[in-house]
Amino acid sequence: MTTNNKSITCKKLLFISRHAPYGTSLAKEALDAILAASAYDQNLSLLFMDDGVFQLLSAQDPSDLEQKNFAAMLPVLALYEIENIYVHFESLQARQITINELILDGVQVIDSKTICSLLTQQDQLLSF
Amino acid sequence: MTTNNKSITCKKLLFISRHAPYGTSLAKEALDAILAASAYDQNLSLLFMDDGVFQLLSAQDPSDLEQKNFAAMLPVLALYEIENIYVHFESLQARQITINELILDGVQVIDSKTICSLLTQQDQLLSF
Amino acid sequence: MSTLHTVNKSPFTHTTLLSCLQICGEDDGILLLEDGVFGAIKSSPCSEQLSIIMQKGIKIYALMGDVKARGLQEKLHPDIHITDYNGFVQLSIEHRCVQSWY
Amino acid sequence: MSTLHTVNKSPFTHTTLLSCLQICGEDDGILLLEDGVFGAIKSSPCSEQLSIIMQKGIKIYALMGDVKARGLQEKLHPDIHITDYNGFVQLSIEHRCVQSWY
Amino acid sequence: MIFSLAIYAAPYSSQASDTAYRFAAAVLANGHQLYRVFFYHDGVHNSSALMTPPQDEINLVLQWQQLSQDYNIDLVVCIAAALRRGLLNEQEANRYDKPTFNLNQNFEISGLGQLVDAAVISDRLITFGG
Amino acid sequence: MIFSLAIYAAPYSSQASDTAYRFAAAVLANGHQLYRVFFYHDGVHNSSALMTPPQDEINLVLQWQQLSQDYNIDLVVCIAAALRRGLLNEQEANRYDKPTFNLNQNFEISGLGQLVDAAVISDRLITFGG
Repeated sequence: MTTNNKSITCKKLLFISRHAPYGTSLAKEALDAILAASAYDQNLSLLFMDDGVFQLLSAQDPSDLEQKNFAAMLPVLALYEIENIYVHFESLQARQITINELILDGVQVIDSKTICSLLTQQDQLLSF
Repeated sequence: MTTNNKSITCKKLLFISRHAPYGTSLAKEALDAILAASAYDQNLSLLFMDDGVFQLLSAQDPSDLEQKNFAAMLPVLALYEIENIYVHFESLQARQITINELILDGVQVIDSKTICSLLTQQDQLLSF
Repeated sequence: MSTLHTVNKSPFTHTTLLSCLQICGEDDGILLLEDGVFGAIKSSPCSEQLSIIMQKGIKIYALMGDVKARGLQEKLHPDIHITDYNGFVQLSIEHRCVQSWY
Repeated sequence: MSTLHTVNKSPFTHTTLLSCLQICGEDDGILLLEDGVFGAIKSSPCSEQLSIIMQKGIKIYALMGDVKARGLQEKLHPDIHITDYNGFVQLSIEHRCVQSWY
Repeated sequence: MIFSLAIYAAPYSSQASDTAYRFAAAVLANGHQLYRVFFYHDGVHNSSALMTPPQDEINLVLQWQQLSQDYNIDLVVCIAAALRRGLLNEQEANRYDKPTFNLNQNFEISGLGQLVDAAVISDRLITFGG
Repeated sequence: MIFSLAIYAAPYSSQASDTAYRFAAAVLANGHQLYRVFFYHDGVHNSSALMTPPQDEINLVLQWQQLSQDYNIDLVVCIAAALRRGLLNEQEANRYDKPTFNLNQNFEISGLGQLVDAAVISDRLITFGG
């Protein structure tokens, strides 16, 4: 793929991750999908909302479940240069989760209205 | 199995069906399970609650989905001599469903408190 | 450009439709399908909120085959639009993106 | 005889726990597990109702491995009992029947 | 005390099968009897001999197999649920002219009567839904 | 217009795969192009060659197969999701020393990149979750 082709096909893709970790595999599969997307030179964003915000709690310890720690996996997003990471303010508020409980430093907390306009700026939504 | 053995092992089994028809296969699989149980000479009961009460609406017409009509299947319960059929009053009320919209005549509408004591009279609960 | 939202869970048992309504914009559309069509009936727990956003101009659709299957034809909120799969395709073209709430 | 109820869905997104609370009797017990343990935190949408029924003597348990996995140790409602799989087995013996809410 | 379990959830996709396995292990560790594990709805996928998780992840079909071999436990897959979802043993593959089969050999395909029988025989039947 | 679909739901257990198939058929009937159907999460079960529903019920794997043959549509199953859930083609069966394979021959096993590629190439990507 030439640089020229790349620019033609550079799209804005927003991954929306709405499910809690561990109870189902959707949270992990959303993460795997956006990491795979990072190889394609697209404009990527990731939004956590609803129970998906529980993925960000830093105190996770799934050793009894013999599963990988989700909180320990999320920092890999920075290594893959995925920097547009959003968290839904009202979802945090409903769960009384404060920003200092979250594993990621660089997340942008945005309200419902801002999410609405974020969606309108995208070329595709990947719904998880 | 002798008559004597039968009486020793005659248990009260309550099937609880809480899911809407068509959207998932759980409603159909609950029905299949209780029909299978009718061959075992046990004391069977069936309770519809939560979105499970939607299974009873007589106006169903799933022809566009190419699925079998759930409302048309339920009367088979009588043929299998499953007569203890209960519907949760508060679930009907929340959905504003009246008793004359239901496909089965012989259902007993019972409230939460009665369900609570119904559960305590059982030997096993089969949760769907 | 606007977003089409699809919702396939019952609002009597899931908060999916509520989540969708929270971030739905005035140019957006909502398509209720599968168990999501329970959200299209007058007795839906989101019924009042749907009335309010429909007055703002947001259009709400329900998939006919799913409404009929569940026997809800006579129970529908009067302002909900009934559509079919061709309509679903058309809606997905008229909006720029589709968000699936499941 | 009494019933043990297990709940494995989050009360933030499903009405499962509410349904369970509706028909839970005074001798019954409730075990929260998997995503159901989100119901055990102080900010749960059912938190007040849980307080009320725990005052009536109904015991509510949460499965430790699931609480720890989700990082909820410091967020728990103070009257919730933490248990493990041996406790789960014991609870299922102490109650006559088990109803699974999923 | 005699226990049986009914599992309706797919492994990996839902945590419930893993929960059920840990419960089963605790039942046995506490000296109780596990009469049967009945797989229905998406639970039938627990029986797939082709399940190939990464090596550092839990392999549920092998865990059930080990449990069955160590304690002689009946692992029964509902035939109607299994056929719809593509789980077959050799006999069913022959019956329906399928080129191969994929049921782990420690699982038995049978009817819903085995769920009812488990409810009747056991002191406790516990459902694990997805 | 170019469409792609992402399917995350198991057939039979959830209605969503059937909805996705009907949507795919409507896309084509309206003269649009269907670039790819990508199967992920429990959606991978749509690809099972061993799926054996009763004769009077919909057989989704055969419906997808027909659609693929009639319109030359790319049916792609995510490799990581498929292996965990026991869906293998011949090559993967050999790689992991499994005795057989069960992927319908019209489905291709590939990576998550094929989902991203579908999102980039298509005008519309629609997700069908369970």
